[in-house]
Amino acid sequence: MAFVDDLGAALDKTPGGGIILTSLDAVMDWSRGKSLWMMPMGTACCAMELIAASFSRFDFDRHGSIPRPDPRHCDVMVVAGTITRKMAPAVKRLYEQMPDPKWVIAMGNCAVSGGIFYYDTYSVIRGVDEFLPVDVYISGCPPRPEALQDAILRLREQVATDSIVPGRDRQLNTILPTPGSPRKGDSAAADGDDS
Amino acid sequence: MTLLWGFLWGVAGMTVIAVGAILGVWWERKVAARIQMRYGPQQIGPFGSLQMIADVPKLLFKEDIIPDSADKPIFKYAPLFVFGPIAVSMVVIPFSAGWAPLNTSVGVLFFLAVPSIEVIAILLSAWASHNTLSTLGGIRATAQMISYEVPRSLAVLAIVLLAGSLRPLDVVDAWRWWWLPLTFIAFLIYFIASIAEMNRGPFDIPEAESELVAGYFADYSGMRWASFMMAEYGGMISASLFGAALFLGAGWPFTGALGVVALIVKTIALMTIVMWVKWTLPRLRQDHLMSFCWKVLTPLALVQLVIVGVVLPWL
Amino acid sequence: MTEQTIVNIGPSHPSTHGVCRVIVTLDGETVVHAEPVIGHLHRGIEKMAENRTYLQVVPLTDRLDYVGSMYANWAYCRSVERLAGIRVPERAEYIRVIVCELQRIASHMMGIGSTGADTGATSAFMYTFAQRDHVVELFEALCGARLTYNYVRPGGVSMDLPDGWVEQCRAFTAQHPPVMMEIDRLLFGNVIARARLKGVGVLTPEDAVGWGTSGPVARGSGVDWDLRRDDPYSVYPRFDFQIPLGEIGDCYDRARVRLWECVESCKIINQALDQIEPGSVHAEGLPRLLAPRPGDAYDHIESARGSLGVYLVSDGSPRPYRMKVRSPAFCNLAVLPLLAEGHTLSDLIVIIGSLDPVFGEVDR
Amino acid sequence: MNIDELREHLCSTYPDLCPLFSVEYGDGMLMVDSSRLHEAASDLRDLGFDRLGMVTAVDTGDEFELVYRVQSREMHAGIFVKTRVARDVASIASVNDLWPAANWQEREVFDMFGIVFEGHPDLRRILLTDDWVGYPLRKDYEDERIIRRPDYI
Repeated sequence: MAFVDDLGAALDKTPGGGIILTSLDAVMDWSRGKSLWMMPMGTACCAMELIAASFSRFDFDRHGSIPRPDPRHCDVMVVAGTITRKMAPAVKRLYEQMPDPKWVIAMGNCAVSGGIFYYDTYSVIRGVDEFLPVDVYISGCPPRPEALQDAILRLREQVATDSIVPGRDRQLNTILPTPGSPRKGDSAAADGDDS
Repeated sequence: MTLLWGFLWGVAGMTVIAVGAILGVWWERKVAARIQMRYGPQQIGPFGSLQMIADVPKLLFKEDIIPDSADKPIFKYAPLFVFGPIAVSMVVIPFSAGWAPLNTSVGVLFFLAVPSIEVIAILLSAWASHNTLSTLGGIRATAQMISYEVPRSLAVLAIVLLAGSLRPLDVVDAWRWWWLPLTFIAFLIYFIASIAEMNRGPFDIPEAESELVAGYFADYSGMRWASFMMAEYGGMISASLFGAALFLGAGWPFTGALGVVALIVKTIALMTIVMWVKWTLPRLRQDHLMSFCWKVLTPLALVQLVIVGVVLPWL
Repeated sequence: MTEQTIVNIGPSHPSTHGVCRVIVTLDGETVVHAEPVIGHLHRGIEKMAENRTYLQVVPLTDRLDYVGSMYANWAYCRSVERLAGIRVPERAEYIRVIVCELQRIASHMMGIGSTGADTGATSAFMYTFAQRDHVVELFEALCGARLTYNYVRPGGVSMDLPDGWVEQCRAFTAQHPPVMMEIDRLLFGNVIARARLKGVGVLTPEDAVGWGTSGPVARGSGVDWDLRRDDPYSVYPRFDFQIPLGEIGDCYDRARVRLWECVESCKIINQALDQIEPGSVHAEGLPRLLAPRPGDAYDHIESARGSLGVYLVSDGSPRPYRMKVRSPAFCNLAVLPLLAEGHTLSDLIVIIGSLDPVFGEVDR
Repeated sequence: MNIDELREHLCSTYPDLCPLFSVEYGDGMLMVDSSRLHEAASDLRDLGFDRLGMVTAVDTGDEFELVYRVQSREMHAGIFVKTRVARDVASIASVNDLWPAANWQEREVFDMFGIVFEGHPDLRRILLTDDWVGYPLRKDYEDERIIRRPDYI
């Protein structure tokens, strides 16, 4: 990334470099969006649908999205399934092993909020966004592969707003809702439900 | 002057391999998809043929991770040394009767020897990653590639014996169609040993996806990983080209430009068979792999040599 | 003896079938010791059940064995029915048998396919998965869900078979066995696959019994024990079917047993479809809030992985006082260190796959 | 040996705790004192109960009830062996030497209830992390991470 960072920063400073940078951004965003390789972080039920998604019937290879078991080769981590306290360090570590730029799709209610395991349990993390920056949430228990397909296509739109210079956004109109700050404080959520 | 030409041919070889790898990856994804009742890439270009146009810039601009515990200089440059020998080996391939980029009298030997340097680079990259799975993959790769050199060379020797020359162009000139049935065993051995040399299924033990995750290149990301992939596809292309040129008579039955087309068609057919085999068969285990090499392929290659040796005086 | 290497496999690894972590001590490539570390998917379902009503626990049981959700539903419902003394209408029993045998096919398709994927034959996995997709389609027509069905309820099943479902099901059972024969040739007739699977991970019958294994793992070792026949429940005594057995208990036998069980399941489904008669699918007059008498009940069924039991303790309130799931995958996985010792790392992967653990059920 | 002989044999061996057999399901129940558990388990295994199906525990409030389920393939019978241990010194003899199946199951019970199995070769936590505090399936388990479910019924 160092090379790209330097290139991007240099272009940003050079007069007239902005034009090149913008064109480069457009090319890169297109190429990144069309080749989102998945890190299948399947832990529970949703993993079955994640497998189904890249298999014969749904075939995500059509969108240029293939599952790679090695985090080093992946662009988007699909967290499919319940994340427990024992599992969370491993997930975080795998996320850190992925090279930038990287994205996260939280697939299924468990990864979004804990889902059915929200109440009464001592070991489940309520939503993977407690420790990972999630880009796209898919609800469902489990979501159908079509929903994951939609998520990949939505993620493409979001990728289109990125720039190769860190901290710089391409101003594009997006229909995606911007995610708020990560949901913290489980007790507050519980109070809300009680009322 | 010779050096300059050599350099130019090297660059040309690299370009051929890079382009070939890009098309090869697409072709493989399509072939695999057809075998698996899927469609494969569809969205970019006709039949998704430009999918790699999206993948390559993405990999180029990925973060280049170098693990903290890795042996940094070796880790950084090992991919080059994996890719280099394969690209260099392209220069001796006789593309058509009377035309090879580099017409040398030890061409066959050169082709067998130079790509084998790859094994050192693989071992280095595996070792430098400082990762148990990578190291296992590297060691497996070393054992496998060194062993399979033997039947592969013996198989080529049968052809060399018939042609009476180590110069690839002489071999192509001397080639007659009845060599095909005569050296069929040698061709099969060459083909199987080449699959093992390029670490492809069912001999993809060093990178066994379900065991070692990705084997020796498990810690490489971005372009460095892509150069491993390029080396793999380059190896596939060069081995198929060489096999088609030596065993299948290069441009036979055509000559000239049509002959080059024929050679390319044969190469693509061979590559497709390599992919077909990979996506159909399960993976071998190391001990099976070794016993297959030493107990089946090597004796068979010797038998082939004997057959050729018996026939030779009667020609 | 050379210096030993410790290799950590998992918890996220392409072939641990979920989130198992195995700490392997290697001598060269030979496994000296393999220690499975489980619990990465422990969600505390047993604790959660203590704060839900009997009906609300059913969706939780779906998430236990997510490859075969119907089984956990059924085992739990049988326990509740035994505890509360509910009689289930005959049509509901038939429907339960049909869906569970379909589920067995779906689950075994996953198991056989992953045996292929572990040995490197990814395409075979796709073929078996395509067969599984047919079953999933049938279930979707039945209850609207592809994976977590919540279909078997205490007292019966949630809804009757939809129109045309029986014909679809018959069409599936007609096309399935020939495909199984093809997969048999592709996966188990292949010389490489035979070399990879035969003689690997041999589980002796004594160990199979002593370690409490069940299902295809035990039957692969030749232990003739199938609850459908030996402790008959529901309407199973009315069907004619064989229990496939393995010979020496290696990975090949375990995988083959799964394959033949699929064919037998098709037979059972066909017989059940012939015998089923119209009627009610849910027991009449059940209170909305079940509150069984104080006491305990245990019932088990033969799931795709073995004998799946649910032990329920009631204190007379509308919530279970304690629910314990006797999960077959948990017991089956316990033999992994025993099997892996002395084999290579590649074999270890195949052995994990041949035990076919589902970590939702192992960890609960 | 069939079920009737088994019942007679058990009744004569354990006269004070004559096992209950449910006619409907063919399951038996044997309530033994915790000190005699290993002996009873050993007896049962010698009688042909070669499978240990399940080991679990129930927190009854003041003490733990341990539940073992053993099965016999020959007799097609299953027997529950139950015993009670005190809550403050929860410990009992391991049956790992009789059925290796007890290995993981007893670890799980230790993990969830904190009942110590004496003689177990490898008594560690199995499902939870090694540094977990408390035993979750005890009724008095407290954890600030638990959100109680609102009472809808």
